[in-house]
Amino acid sequence: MSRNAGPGLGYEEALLFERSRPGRRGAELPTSDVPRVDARALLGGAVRDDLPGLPELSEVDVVRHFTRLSTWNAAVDLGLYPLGSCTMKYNPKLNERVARLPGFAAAHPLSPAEQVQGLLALFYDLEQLLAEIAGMDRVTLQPAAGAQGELAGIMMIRAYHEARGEKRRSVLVPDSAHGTNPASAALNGYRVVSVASGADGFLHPEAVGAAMDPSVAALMITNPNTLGLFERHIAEICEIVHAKGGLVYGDGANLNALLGIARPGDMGIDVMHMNLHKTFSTPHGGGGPGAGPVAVKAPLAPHLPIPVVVRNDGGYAWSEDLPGSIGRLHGHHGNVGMLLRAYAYILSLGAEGLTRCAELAVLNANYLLARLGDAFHVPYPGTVMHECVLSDRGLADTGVTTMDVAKRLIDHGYHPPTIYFPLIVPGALMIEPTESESLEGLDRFADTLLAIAEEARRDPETVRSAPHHTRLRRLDETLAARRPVLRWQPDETSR
Amino acid sequence: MSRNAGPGLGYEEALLFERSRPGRRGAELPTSDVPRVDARALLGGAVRDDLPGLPELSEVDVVRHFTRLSTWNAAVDLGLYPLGSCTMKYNPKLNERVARLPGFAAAHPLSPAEQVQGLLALFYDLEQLLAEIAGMDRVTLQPAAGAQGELAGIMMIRAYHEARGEKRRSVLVPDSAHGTNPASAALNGYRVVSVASGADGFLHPEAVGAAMDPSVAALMITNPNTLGLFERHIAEICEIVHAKGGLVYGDGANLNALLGIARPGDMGIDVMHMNLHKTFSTPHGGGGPGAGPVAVKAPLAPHLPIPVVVRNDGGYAWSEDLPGSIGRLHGHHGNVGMLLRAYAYILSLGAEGLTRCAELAVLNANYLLARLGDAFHVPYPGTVMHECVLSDRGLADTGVTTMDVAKRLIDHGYHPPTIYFPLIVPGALMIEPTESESLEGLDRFADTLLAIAEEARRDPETVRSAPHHTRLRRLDETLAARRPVLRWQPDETSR
Amino acid sequence: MLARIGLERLEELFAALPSGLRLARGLKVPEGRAEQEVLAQLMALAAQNEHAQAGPWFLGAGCYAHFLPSAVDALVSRAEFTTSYTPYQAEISQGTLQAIFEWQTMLCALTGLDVANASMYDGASATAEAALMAMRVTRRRKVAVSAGLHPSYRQVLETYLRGLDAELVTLPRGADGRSTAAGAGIDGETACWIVQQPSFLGCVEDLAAAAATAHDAGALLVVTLSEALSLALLAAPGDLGADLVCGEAQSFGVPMSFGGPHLGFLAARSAHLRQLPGRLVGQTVDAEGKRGFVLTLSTREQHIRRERATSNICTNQGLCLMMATVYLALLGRHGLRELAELNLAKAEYAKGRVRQTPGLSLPLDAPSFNEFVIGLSEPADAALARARAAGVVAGLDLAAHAPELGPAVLFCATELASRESIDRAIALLAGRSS
Amino acid sequence: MLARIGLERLEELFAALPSGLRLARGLKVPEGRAEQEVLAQLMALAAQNEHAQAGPWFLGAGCYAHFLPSAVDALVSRAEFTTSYTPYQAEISQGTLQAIFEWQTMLCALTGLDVANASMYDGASATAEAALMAMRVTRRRKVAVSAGLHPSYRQVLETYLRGLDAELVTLPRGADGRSTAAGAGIDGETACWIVQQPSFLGCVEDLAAAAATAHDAGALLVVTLSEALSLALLAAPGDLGADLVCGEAQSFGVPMSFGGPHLGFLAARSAHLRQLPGRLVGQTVDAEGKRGFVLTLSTREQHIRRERATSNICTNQGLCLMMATVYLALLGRHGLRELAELNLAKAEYAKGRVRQTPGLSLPLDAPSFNEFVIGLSEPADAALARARAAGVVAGLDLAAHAPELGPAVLFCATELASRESIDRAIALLAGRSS
Ligand SMILES: Cc1ncc(COP(=O)(O)O)c(C=O)c1O
Ligand SMILES: Cc1ncc(COP(=O)(O)O)c(C=O)c1O
Repeated sequence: MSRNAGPGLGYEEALLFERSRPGRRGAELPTSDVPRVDARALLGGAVRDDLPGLPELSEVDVVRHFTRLSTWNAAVDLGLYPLGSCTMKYNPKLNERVARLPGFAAAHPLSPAEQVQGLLALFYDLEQLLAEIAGMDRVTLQPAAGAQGELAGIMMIRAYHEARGEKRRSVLVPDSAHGTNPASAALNGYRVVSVASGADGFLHPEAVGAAMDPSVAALMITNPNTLGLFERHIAEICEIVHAKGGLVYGDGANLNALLGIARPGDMGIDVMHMNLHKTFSTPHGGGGPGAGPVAVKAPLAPHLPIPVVVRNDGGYAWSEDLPGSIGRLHGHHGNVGMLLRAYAYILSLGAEGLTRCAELAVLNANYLLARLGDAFHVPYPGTVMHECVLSDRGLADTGVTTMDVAKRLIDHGYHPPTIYFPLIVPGALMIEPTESESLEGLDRFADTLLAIAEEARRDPETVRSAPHHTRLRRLDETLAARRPVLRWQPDETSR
Repeated sequence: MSRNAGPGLGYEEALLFERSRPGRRGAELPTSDVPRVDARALLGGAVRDDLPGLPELSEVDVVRHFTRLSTWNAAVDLGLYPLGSCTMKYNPKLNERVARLPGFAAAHPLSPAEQVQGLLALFYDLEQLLAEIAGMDRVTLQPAAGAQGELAGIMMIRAYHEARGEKRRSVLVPDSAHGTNPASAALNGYRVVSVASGADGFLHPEAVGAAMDPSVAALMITNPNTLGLFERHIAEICEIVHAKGGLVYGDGANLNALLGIARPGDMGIDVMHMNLHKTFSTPHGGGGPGAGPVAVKAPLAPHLPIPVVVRNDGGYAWSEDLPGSIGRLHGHHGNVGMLLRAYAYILSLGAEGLTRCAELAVLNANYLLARLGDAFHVPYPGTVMHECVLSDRGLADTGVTTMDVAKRLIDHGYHPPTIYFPLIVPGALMIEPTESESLEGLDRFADTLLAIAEEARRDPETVRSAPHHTRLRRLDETLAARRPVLRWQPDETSR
Repeated sequence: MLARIGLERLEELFAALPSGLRLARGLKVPEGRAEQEVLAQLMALAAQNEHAQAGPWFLGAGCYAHFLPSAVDALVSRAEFTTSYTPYQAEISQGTLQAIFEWQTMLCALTGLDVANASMYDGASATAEAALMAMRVTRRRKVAVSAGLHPSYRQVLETYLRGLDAELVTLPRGADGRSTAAGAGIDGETACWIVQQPSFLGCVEDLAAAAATAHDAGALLVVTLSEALSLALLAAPGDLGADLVCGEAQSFGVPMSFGGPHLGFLAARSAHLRQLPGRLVGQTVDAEGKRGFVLTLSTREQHIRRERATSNICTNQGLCLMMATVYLALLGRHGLRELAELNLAKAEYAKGRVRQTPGLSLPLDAPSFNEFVIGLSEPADAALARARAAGVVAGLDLAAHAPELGPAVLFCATELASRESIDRAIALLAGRSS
Repeated sequence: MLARIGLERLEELFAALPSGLRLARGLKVPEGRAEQEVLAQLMALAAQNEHAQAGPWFLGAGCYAHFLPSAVDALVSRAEFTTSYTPYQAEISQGTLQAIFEWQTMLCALTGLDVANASMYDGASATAEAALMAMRVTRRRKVAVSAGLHPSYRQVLETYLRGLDAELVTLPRGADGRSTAAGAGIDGETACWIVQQPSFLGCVEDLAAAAATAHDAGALLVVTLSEALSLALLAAPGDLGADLVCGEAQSFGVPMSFGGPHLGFLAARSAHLRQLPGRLVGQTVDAEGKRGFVLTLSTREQHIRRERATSNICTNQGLCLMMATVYLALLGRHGLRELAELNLAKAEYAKGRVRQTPGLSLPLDAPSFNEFVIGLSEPADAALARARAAGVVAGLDLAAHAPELGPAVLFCATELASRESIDRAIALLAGRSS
C-alpha cells in the first residue's frame, strides 16, 4: 500500500501572549490628519487605561505564529477528511476569488437596494435555484448555519399552526437525529419526543403513527438519515404526520446524496434547511461560517423571515411586507459570503454536475463499505447513500475502540471519520468520503483502515496509544473538562 | 532551551504523472461561441497529435498535490532562514496585495505610455529612490536579478571604455566574490583576474594596485564583502582603479547592511546592482523571480539600457533616444511585479525605517557572532556587518563537518545557513539573520547551534546522519550528478 | 468500483429510493459553466454594487468599514484554516484550537469577563442567546431592552423570544440619547437589562449606573456591542458590572461582505459558565505531559445534551474568529488602542465640522465613539442621494429608525476617512456640492 | 544585546566604516507610511493603467492575456513556496524541488527534447543564452536570426552578443510572412539559426525545413517561442529537428504584470547537457533509499565554476515556474490542447471577420495560431485610438515594427475574447464605432 503519511518535521509555537514583547507592533496606523482628542476629557470614566491583555508582536511574529499553527491542522486540501455528516468535499478556489471581489466583500448591508442590485439579483436567483433543487416553493437565505435554519423552520412551523389558531406543543425527533434537531425544537419552546428507529435502521410509519397526535407540531426527519440510509417510508410517514395536521421538517444536511436524484419537496417535506457548507461546498473554515438557507412549501411562505427579496419593474427590492413573518433572524442578510460561494458552485456544476455529485458520493460511500465491511462490523447492512456507518464491535476482544482507530488514522495522515455518532450505534465510525475522492484515494484509505484493524489484533497497544507521529500525543479531554482552563493568564505556567 | 521543532506528521505525495488518471481534468474550458476549426486542415503537418506527456488530474488532485509539496519546504514565514548572502528577511503581506491589483497585474508592457501613466510614474519614482539610497545618479530597473544586473553593469563599463576609444580586456575579481561576479564578466567576454583577499579578510590596496593596469576595465567589489566585513580600504582602492582609468563595479547584494548608514556611490563605486529580493524584501519565491536594478554615476548614464522613462510636460514617456545605450536587456520592462513590491516596501519603511533595517541587521549578526564565536571557529574575527562567517575547523576531531551541522539544524526546524561559501573559508557557515529576527528567536537559534556543537562531541553519529525528523533523510547528491535523471519517464520505477 | 459493491449499473445505487420519489426529469438549473464564465458572470454582478473601496464611506450602523491589514487574509486563507472543520479531533486540529484559545483570552481581556465562547453567528443572535442565557441563569422571564439596541438585533431578539414564555420590555431613550431605566422597567421579574454600547445612535452609555440598577433588581446586565473596536477605548463592560457581554466583532478584521459572515461573541462570568452556549476550548496535556488544547465542557452542547443543551448552535463562525484573532494579534495592545483613538478623533472632527455648518445639527448630546447623529434641514434621502451622486456614501437615513429626531443621518467616521473626505461629506449633507 | 557583543552604543557597530564614508544626513526618502496609506497610494497608481480586466483585449505581441485559474494563485501564494529560496538544502526544500522536476518533465514533453532547465529570466534572455550555448556547442561565432524574431528578443540578443567575438545575421521574411533561409545566411561558420514559432507577426514557420537547412550547415536549430500555448497545438519542435527550444512561458498561468516577472525556459538534447545554463533538478535517493530530488550538475554553474560557468544566472524565475507547473497540471493533457484549439478558433473567426470587412485586409498568407496581422486603410494609431475610446484594446500598432506592411495591427484573440467583442474590435478597426 502506498503511504499517505508518516513521520515528518513538526514546528513548535507558543501562545501569542507568551511571544509578546513590550513595544512590538504588527501594524502601523496612518498619520492622523485631524486634531488629537483627549478621550478622557470627552468620555470621562467611560474610558479605560490600556489593553494589557492584548499581545505585542511584530508582523513577522504574527505571520509565523499562525503559519506554524496552520501546520498542525488536517484539511481537505491536504487529503481525505471523511467526517461523516459533514460533507467535507473539495472547495473550488474560484469561489474564494469570487467572495473577495470588492463589489461583494466591501458591500454594505444597509446600502439602498438600488445601489446593490447585483447582490439582490444574486439572492433572488439563488433562492430560485435552491427551491428547484429541493423541490420546494420558497427559500430564505438568512440562517447562518444549519442549526439556525432548523430554528427558523421550527419557528415557521409554529407560526403556521398559530395562524390556524392551533397551539401545538411537541416535536417528534427520531433517536438517530443530529443533536441540533432536538435542541432547535427545544430552543423554540417545544417539548421533544424521541421516536425510536427500527431495528433495520429505518424510521417506521408505525412508530411515527404511535407518537403522532394533534398536539404534535412537527416531525423532524433526516433523509438520508444519519446511518446513511434512505428513509424508505418517508412518503407514508409524511402522510401520517400531515393527516394529524402536523408538518414535516426535513434536515437537509445529507442533501448531497440526493442532488438531481430526488427532492425532499417531492417526498412530503414541508420545511427544510440546506447546509451550504456541506452540499454546496463553501469551506468549513475550522468550524464555520456556514449558511443554512431554509426552503418551504407555499403554505409556509407567509411566515418566512423578513426581509425578503422581491422583483419588480425597476429591478430587485427588499420587502418587509410579510405580516405573518417570524421576523428577522440575522442582524443583516445572513452569511452572504457563503451564499456567493454556493452560487458560484451551482453555476459551475449545473444540473448535470450536481447530479454527478450525488452519484459519485453514493458510489464512493458504497465502495468503502464494500471494502471495509468484512473487517469492521456493519450495524445496518445494505446499500447506503452518501455515507456508511461501521462500529468497533468486531474489535472488542482486542481492547481497541473506535476512538483508538480514529487516533491511529491520524498517524497515517487522515482526519478521522465522525465517531460515536449516531448515538444509536455504539462505537460508531461514520464515514463520508464525498464525491471529491478518487478511486485510488479511497483504496489507500481503505487499505489503511484494514491495516489498522489488523494491527489492532497484532499490536493493540500501538493502536491504543495513537497518535504517534503528531507533534502532540493523545490529549486528555477529561482533565480539560474537570479543571477548565479557558484562557491564558500571566501566572499560567507554560509547558 | 525552548524547542523550535521536532518530530511531527509528514505527508507523502507522488509525482503528478504518477497521480495522473485517464479522463481527469482540473479546468473546464468555456463553451466556444465561434465555429470549430479543423487544425490539421489549416496547419497540416505543423500540428501535433496529442500531449501524452502532460498529466490528467482533477482540481482537487492538483490542489492536494501542491499543498502537500508545500509542506516539505522551509520558509521565512515558518521561521529563521539564515541563508548568508541571501538576506532572507520577512516579506510584508501588503506587497503581495499590491502586486495583484489588476491595474498592475493585468497591465500590458506594450500599452502606449499615455495609458499606463501610473506604472511609468512608479518606475520614475523608484529609480530616484534607489539612486538616492545607493548614492548614485541614475538607475535602470530592467535587470531581472542581481546577476543580470552585473552583466548590465559590465556591459555599461565596456560601452564607457569603448566610447573613449579604449579596449580593455580584463576585470579584477576578489577571491571572496560571489560566483556570479566572475561569471558575469566572462559572459561579456572579459578575462577574469582573481585578486586575493588579505589574511585579515579585507581587500588590500596593494593587491589591487599590483593587479591594476590600463588593460583592466574594472574591479568588481562586494561591500560589505562575503565575510560580512566592511571593506575598509574601499575609498583608496577605488582611487587606485580610477587612477588607471578603470571603473569600480559594486556588487550590492549586501546593501542591507548599509541602508541609510553609508552609500556605495559615496565610496567611489561607479556602477552597482541591487538585489530587490534581498535588500528590498521581495519574496524569494523558491529561487526567484528577483530584480536587479543597476545604479550608475553620471558618466555611465549614456550607456543605460533602453528604453528609459523620461518625464515631460504631459507626464511620463518611454525613450529609446540614448545612442550610447548597451541596448535592451529584457523582453519587456524587467520583473515589474518585484519592482512594485520593492516600491511599496520603501514607501512603508521610509528613511528611518530603512536605516533601522541596517542597524538591526548588523546588530543581529554581531549578536549571533558573540554567542557562537566560542563554540565555532571564527576565521576572521572582529565586528561584522549584516552576516558572520564561522567554520567547522573546531569540530575537526569529531568528524562532524559543516554539512552535518547544516543538516542537523534542519531537525530543529531551521533552514541551514549558506555553507562552503565564501570559498576562501574552508567549511564556511555563513549566517545572515537579517533585521526580521527577534532577540529570543536569535537566542533559540544560537542555543540550537551550540547544542549541535556539543552533540558533535557527545554523539557525532547523530549529527553526521542528520536530518532525522524530515520525511526524507539525507539525499545522495553524488548519485544525482553521476546518473542524471532530469525528468520523469513512464518506465521509471517510482519508489 | 461497481463490481466491488456487487452492482452493475450506477443506477442501482439508488434502488432503495421508491421510484415514485425519484426525480423523473433533470434539475432546472442552467448547464454547468467553466470557471472563466462563472467568474465573468459574478464580476458583472459585483460591478452592480456600491462598495466601500470605491469612494468615501460614512455608513456604519452595525457594519463597519475598517482597514483590513493584508496579513489577515493571507493567513486566514491558508487551506489548513479554511478547509478544516470543527476541531473535534484535537491531535490533528491544534492550529484551530490554539487560535480559539487565544481568541477566548483576548475577548476576556477586552470585555473584562472570565470566559468567552468560540463565536456565535452574529451580534444579533449573540444578543438573543445572551437574553436566553440570562433567563436560564435567573430563572426569570422578562427581558428589558434599551431603546438604543440596534433595530435588527432587537428584531432578532423578538424572533428568538416569540413562542417562549418570555416578555420583552423597552426602556426609553433619554433626551441626550442615552438609555435610562426610567419607567421602572426593571423589576423582580426581570432576567436582564440589555444595553448596547455605544448605542445604535452612537451614544456612549453609563454602564456602571445600568449595572447598579440591574443588580438591585437581581437582574443581569447584558452589554451588547455592534462596534467592537469601542472596547479598545471604553472601559471593559465587565469592570463596570456587566454580567454578559456580547455582540459583533466584525470590526476586528472581518470584511463587511454585505452583512456577513461576521463574528458574534458572548462572554460571561465563570459563575455562569455552565449556562454558556457555544463551543469552548480548554487547555490540557497530552500523553507526554505537553500542553495542548481541546474542545471542552461539551455537556452544555447539543451534540451531547440534545434538547437540554444551552443552545442549538453547532457550526459557528470559525474562520471569522480566525480573522479577528490575527487582527488583534497584529494591532495588539497599543495599536488597537491608538486605532480606537483615531476613530474617535475622526468622528470628533466631523462633529466639529457639523457644528460649524449652518443647516446641520447634533441632536444628541451624549458623548460618542466613531458614530453619531447629524440633524438635517431637509429629508435625509435627498441629502444622501446628493452625496451619492458625488461619489460619497454619507451615512444611514434615520427616517425609519428614529423619526422623532426629524430628518437625520447616522454618520460614522473610521480611520479610513480622510479629513478632506469628511469635509466633503458634511458639505454635501448640508446641501453644498463640494 | 549590545552588552553581549561588548559594545555600548548601536553606533559602535559601524565603527569599522571610515567616518568619511558615513552618510552624514538622513536619506532623502519620504517618511515611512502605514499600510493603509501605502495601499491607497498604490491603488491610485494602479487606477491610472489600462489593463486587460477592464474590457476587450486583443494586444499580445509577446505578452498574452489568458484566463488564470484561481487555483494557481491560491497554491503558489502559499508561504512555503513564496518565502523560500533556491532549494540548496534538499531535505528542507523537497516541495520546490519536486515541482521543478515536474516542470522539467512537462517542458520536455511539450518541446520534444530531453532536458529542460529550471527557468531563465524571460523569453528574450533565454533566446540570447540559447545562442551563446549554440556557440559553445558548435564552437562557431555566427548567429543567424529570422526576421520573425520578436523585436525585443532581437534587441536583447544584440545586447548579449555585443562585446563578444560574434556576428549576427538576419534572414529575410518571405512574402507569406514565413522565414526563409534565402540569401544563404547559414553557412559553415553559423552556430545556429534562431526561428521564432509562431513568428512575431503570428506566422507558423516550417521548422522541419529550417532544421534541414541548419543541420546541413552543421548549425543548430534554435526555436524560440513567445506564445508557449502554441506548443499544445503545433508539433513539438524537437520532433521536427530543433536542437534547442527556448522562449517565454508566461502564457502558462503567469500574470502579464506589465511584462514581468515571466518565465524564460530553455530545453536541449541530452548530448548538449553540459553546456546548458541554469539550474537543473535531478532525481536521487535518500539515506534510506527513498526517492527524492536535488539540484544537480552544478559544475555547469557560476557558484562552482565561476568564470568558466555556462552562464552567470543565479536567482531565476522560481515562483513563475511554480505557476506554470500548477497551470499545466490543472489544464493537463486534454485541457491544454483544447485551450489551444479554442485560441485557434477565435483567431480564425477574427480572420474571417476581417476578410468580410471592407477596408481591412490580411497581408500575410501564412497560417497562424492566435495572432495575426490586420492591414488597415488608415494609420494604425488612429484606428487603435478609436477602439480605445470605445473601451477596446484592439492590438499592436506595427508602424515601428513592420512599416513595409503599410498601416497594420498585430491582433491576438485568446479564449478571453468573445465573438461579440471580436466583432466589435474588427468593426472599430474598420472605422465603424460598433
Ligand atoms: C445531520 C445534521 N443536522 C444538522 C446539522 C447542523 O448544521 P450546522 O452545523 O450547519 O448548524 C449537522 C451538522 O453538523 C448535521 O450533520
Ligand atoms: C554576493 C552576491 N552577489 C551576487 C548575487 C547574484 O544575485 P542574483 O541571485 O539576484 O542573480 C548573489 C546572490 O545570490 C550574491 O549573494
